[in-house]
Amino acid sequence: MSLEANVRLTLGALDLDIELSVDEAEVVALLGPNGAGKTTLLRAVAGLVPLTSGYVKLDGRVLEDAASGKYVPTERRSIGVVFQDYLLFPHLSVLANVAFGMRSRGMPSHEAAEKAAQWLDRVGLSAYVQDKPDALSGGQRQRVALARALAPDPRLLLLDEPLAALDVTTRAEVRRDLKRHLTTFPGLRLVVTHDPLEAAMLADRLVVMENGRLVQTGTPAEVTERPRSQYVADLVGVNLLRGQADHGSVRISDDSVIAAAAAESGDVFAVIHPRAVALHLRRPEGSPRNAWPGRVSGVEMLGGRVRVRVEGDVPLVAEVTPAAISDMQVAEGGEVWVSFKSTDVGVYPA
Amino acid sequence: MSLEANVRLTLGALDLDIELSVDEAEVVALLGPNGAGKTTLLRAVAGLVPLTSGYVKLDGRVLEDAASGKYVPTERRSIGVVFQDYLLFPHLSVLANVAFGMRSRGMPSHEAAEKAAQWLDRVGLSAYVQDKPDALSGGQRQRVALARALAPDPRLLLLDEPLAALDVTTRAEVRRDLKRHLTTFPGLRLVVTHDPLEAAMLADRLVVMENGRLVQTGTPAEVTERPRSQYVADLVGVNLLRGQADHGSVRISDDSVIAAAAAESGDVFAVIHPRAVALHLRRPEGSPRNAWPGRVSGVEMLGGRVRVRVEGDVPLVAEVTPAAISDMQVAEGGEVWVSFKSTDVGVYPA
Amino acid sequence: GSGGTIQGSNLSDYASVFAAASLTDSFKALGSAFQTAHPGITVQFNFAGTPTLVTQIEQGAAADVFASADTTNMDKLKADGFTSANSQVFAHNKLEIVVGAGNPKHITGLADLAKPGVIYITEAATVPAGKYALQSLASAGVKVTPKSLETDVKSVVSKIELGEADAGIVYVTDVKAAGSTVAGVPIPDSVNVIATYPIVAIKGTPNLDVADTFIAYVLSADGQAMLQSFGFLPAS
Amino acid sequence: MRRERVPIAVGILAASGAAFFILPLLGLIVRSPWGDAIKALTAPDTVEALKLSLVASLSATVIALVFGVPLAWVFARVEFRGRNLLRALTTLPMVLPPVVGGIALLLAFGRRGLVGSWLDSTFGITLPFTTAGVVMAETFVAMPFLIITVEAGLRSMDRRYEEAARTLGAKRWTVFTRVTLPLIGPSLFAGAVLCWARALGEFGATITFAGNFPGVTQTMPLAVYLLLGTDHEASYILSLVLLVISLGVLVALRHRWLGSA
Amino acid sequence: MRRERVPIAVGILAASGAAFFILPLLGLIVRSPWGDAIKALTAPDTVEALKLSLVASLSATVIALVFGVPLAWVFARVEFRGRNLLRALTTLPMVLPPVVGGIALLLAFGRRGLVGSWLDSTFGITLPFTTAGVVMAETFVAMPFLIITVEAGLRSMDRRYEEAARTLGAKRWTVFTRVTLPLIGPSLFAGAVLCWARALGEFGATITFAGNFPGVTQTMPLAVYLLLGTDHEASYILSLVLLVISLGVLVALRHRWLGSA
Ligand SMILES: Nc1ncnc2c1ncn2[C@@H]1O[C@H](COP(=O)(O)OP(=O)(O)OP(=O)(O)O)[C@@H](O)[C@H]1O
Ligand SMILES: Nc1ncnc2c1ncn2[C@@H]1O[C@H](COP(=O)(O)OP(=O)(O)OP(=O)(O)O)[C@@H](O)[C@H]1O
Ligand SMILES: [Mg+2]
Ligand SMILES: [Mg+2]
Repeated sequence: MSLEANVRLTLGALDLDIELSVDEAEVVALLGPNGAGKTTLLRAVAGLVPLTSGYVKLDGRVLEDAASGKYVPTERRSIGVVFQDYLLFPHLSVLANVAFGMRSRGMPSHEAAEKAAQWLDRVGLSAYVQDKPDALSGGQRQRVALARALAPDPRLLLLDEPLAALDVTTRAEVRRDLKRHLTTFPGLRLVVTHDPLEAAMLADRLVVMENGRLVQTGTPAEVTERPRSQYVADLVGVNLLRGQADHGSVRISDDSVIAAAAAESGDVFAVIHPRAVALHLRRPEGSPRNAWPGRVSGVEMLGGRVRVRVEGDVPLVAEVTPAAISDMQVAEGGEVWVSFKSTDVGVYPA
Repeated sequence: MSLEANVRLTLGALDLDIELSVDEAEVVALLGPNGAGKTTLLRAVAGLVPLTSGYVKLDGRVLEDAASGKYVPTERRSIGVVFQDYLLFPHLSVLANVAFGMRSRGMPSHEAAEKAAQWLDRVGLSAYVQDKPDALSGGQRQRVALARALAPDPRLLLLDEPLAALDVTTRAEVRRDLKRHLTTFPGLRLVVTHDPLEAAMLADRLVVMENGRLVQTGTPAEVTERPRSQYVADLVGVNLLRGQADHGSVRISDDSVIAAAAAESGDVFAVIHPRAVALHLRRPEGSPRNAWPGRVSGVEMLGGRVRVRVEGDVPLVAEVTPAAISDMQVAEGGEVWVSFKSTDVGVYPA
Repeated sequence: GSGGTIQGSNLSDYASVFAAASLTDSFKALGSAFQTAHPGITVQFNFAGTPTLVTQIEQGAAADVFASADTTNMDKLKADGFTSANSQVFAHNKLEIVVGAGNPKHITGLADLAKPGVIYITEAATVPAGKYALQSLASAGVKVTPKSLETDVKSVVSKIELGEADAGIVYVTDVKAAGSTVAGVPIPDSVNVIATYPIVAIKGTPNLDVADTFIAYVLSADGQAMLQSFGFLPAS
Repeated sequence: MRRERVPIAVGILAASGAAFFILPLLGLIVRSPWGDAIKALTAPDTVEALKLSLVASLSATVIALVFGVPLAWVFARVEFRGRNLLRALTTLPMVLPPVVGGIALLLAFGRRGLVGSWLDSTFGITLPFTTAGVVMAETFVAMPFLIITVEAGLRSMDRRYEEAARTLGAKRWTVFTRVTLPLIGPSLFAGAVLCWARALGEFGATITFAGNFPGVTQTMPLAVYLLLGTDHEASYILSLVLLVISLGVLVALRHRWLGSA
Repeated sequence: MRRERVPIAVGILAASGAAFFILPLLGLIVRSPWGDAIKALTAPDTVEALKLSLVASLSATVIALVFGVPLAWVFARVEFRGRNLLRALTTLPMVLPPVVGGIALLLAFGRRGLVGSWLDSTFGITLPFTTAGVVMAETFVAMPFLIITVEAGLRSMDRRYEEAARTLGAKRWTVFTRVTLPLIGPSLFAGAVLCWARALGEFGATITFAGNFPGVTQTMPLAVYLLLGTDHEASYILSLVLLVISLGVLVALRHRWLGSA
């Protein structure tokens, strides 16, 4: 029992071509930069935007198939969607919003109201049933949107950046609730986000897309450890290089080769954690086999550590303690040496 | 030479009453949750919303004084504002946007265009001078907004969540540039944000406001180490308790007292870093003087560590390794003991 | 009333009269007098410009009687086959110069219309009154350029009343209807034009007998007297 | 918000513009024979005309809503060949001199008209010269206002609310009635008010298509017109009555149909 | 977007609504004497009337822009006592039967009018019976369309752009011309098109205020009306000309004044 989608379509500048499957056992997070096509993919699954080719299948039933022209309209797909900015109906009370799906599917009004009230109770909003959505705070609205999507018992739950509209503090709290609801929801679950932390917290599997294409999929740990694109490496905060591996070395460009304690060969990615990169005022002596000079192009505080970008043969980010920085008097534009051990280089096939 | 503002006004549900000063030597960040009144305070300084009482002074010159009725209109204040969603004029080219301020202040058209082109060069957008803003990406728009605000050489630069509209990856890059421009800008600088990391990275001094009031001000390090409100504690990610200190103990409530290695007495805040809180399946033995049982109410992955919320006499968050969690089989609803050393409790007057 | 129509209904105690707008007041008065004389019979009036009435009738309006302000439109209706019999003339009218109350520009005759400083307006030549005015001026040998060619007599009178124009040529009845707000300067019969008002029953009406009764009343002594009280000239 | 200060040039132009509307009205008020007001207003013809005007203009508004809202929806939402043309066609009654509009109506719906002859022979229905004809003429002239306003409202509404409703299982008709219509409420309201106001003042198409029968088709504007020839000062009073009624409705409702006070 | 499917009820209602506009037009086309078309169209009076109509309606639109935009701005932005009343007053020409509107104009700007008598005695200017009078009558009737549309545009625009301009040092007039006006461009355009269309079809106020003289004050609607009395089929042709011109402009521009295709 699963969602299987193969979506190909063009919309404005976006050229979407991606295969996606969601199993019952997992929460899948769709991750990608602005404009990657995450929302569009969700809309295609919901039947709100037509496929050029491909199909969407839910539990083996074909919802849409470009080849045969079959199309089950959105309102007859068993889906629940939480939209990025919620799209609560501004003219309806919170209760009527949550009851809307059940009413639309033909449930008698008092029964729908009763079930809606139960849902609102479950998300802790019993006190607000009669309010209009715009009287609620962001976090409360998010909960109403979730209750509204869940109330008609959909088979597939789609969430588009469910926390993006919240501020940092509310977000943590709502995220906990959301996690709980996702865990207990008995159907298929797909969450869009562009925050890697959020993705890692909510999902069992990440699907990373860029420019309408899949670039990587795997558990949060797999993706974090073995990023396969600059975008993912940036998200995770590591240095990612690409080159040709050959007997313990990786050739990054014509001029630069790094030493890596790995047996891989051929096209590879090499990942180096900024914490493993050391800074020196002079050429370092001793064990590090990788060392070269560069110019500091940025210094940033980040949660008690300092990130230093160094431009050189191979641009790298190093993460050091504030004490080290003030000892070394590192400043933008200054000359430094970077070094890292070959054992700190993770290498895996590209 | 500085900005001094004492702003009191009511707008809808917001009751703003705050004193703010910005010195030449510092970048000040205004931090607070949604609806705290940050934007409104900025607008009051810009003269876009009238004061009920109080004043705004720039370099000693009174821009507005509710008591005397003096009011210098916005267009005659020497300010540059970067708005949250930039508000680039959609009908003007990027060049005309940047030239707008100089043209408005009477500079001849060719001269303004020339200076605007220089500014666009400085922010790396020479290739886009003739484009309309909506052809630019979020990060590029942010740079245009900055160039537009800086081009007329304002005395005071106000930035309202300058990075909020950007996605995670772009944000890091734009933040670096912004940091550089803020550092080199020769006037007064005030940045609104609700992201504590951003605030810490961009500013020398934080001003934290909630519900229209000042709750704390200080360097990022001071604020991080000694949060003075639950909001700040949440932002920083520490446990904050409030109570009466008395000879090495802090009474949190009638039932609970924690031991703290501190000489303070009277009304105090006590801060405990989650990393200092240990979890046990049974009552711990040995040195920790603070230990009590509780029930796990939440488990969250956060950047390679696991945060566990424990409800008990004193609710606490503990941060432990994933390995510890799987060893202990901690799950939501499970019973655990929490403990921390009295030396890990930071105590300071409330 | 007497039945005998196909519908055989009470429609036969009713008639609908399409009358030129310049007949508004006089026909309203006629109508009440007629209903007093024939209790149980209702006449209903539809007043509009004569050409509009013709269009309406030709487009199938349920008209029983048509009272026209000129013979041209009547002839057209007849030629198109909408009249039940030959039309009968029920009134005449003649032209008069209309000037502001108190005759501020001292207009004494058609020749004065050409005086410098007099704003003269008239009806367009496609409107009967306008056509007659042109004829009258021609026979008096007066050449004058109007400031405006109004679409109906009413707007000429309005503009004189409001002082926008100094003089115009309209029917005697219009001057009379406007009361003291304007004054009339007679045009000698030698150069005047007599307007003719024909009336007819519409072909195929189920209310033909009421229609005929009404037409007869208009032509009766009572009817004629009533019309003359509004300034119309007798039919014969 | 800080109180807005008016640039001088704008203030002068706006004041002249306002004067342009106020002066003619003042003219009417000053020249009206207020002594005879009661008599003019209580004349049975006047009362009947007023009643008819209200009934007909309200009916025209209702009909315009019933047909105009779907039409606006189709214009805003469905792409088809000739949409621009059809859309422009529905605004033509605004351009057509109303008398010509009335004739066009006769040519179509008169007893000898394209459709009217069939209506007459098949159902025995004739529309001209009936109160129904008045309503029809007023609808013809006033409905474009409703269509334009509602279409603009539909185009500017956030369609994603409709999508949200569909993901919740709402069929098209439910979406239309329970989401679309409530969301364009202000435009709908504005369109209806404009439509009603235009219908109330309709003259040319009405007199041509429906005639001028007191109690049946004689609305206030027709009554005013007839009075112009004889007692034109009394006609000013009737015009002012018409004005005051619509002024009242517009003032009472305008802050609602403009969206804010 | 997925192609919109039309709910059946909506489709039927919309089609009936459209038929209501198309049938009268068809009636006009069918009954026109196409054989005489060339003759009717090339008659010197017709050509002159057409020229005058275009000149006057365009002038009216320009004047309406000059005065109406500031007025709309004041209505949208400045709070003052009586704003609702004044605003309703400016929409009255939409309600007033045009002939009454013309009379009201005479009472204000005629030779004996409130302002007109002063204009006459002081400057020797009289407006009735002049082309300027035509423009004035058309402006009076058509300007409310512009005011309403522009005010709605001003209210729905994001005012923070104006604030952004002020923080950049722009004075009020600069803000108005360089930011406000360009941003409400579509509304301005829509308002102008509606205003022009209404002015083009204006009849009642024009004949009453400006009279009817070929080449000076006789616009197309007046020519059409007069022809109705003699050669009413030729008048259909002239109406159709009027229609085709406005249809052309509306079709060509409507996608722009509605914001999207
Ligand atoms: N209706 C449309 N018309 C034209 N182009 C569109 C449309 N919808 C989407 N696009 C194009 O698709 C791109 C991707 O849009 P989409 O909203 O799917 O991205 P996303 O990954 O959800 O981004 P975000 O993180 O900003 O929400 C847009 O940048 C735009 O170029
Ligand atoms: N024009 C207004 N009318 C009524 N209330 C207003 C207005 N502007 C602001 N407020 C009130 O002031 C509150 C604070 O607004 P403000 O935008 O200053 O907050 P903020 O700190 O900038 O929040 P955010 O982080 O969401 O930008 C709002 O929640 C609202 O209640
Ligand atoms: Mg998206
Ligand atoms: Mg804000």
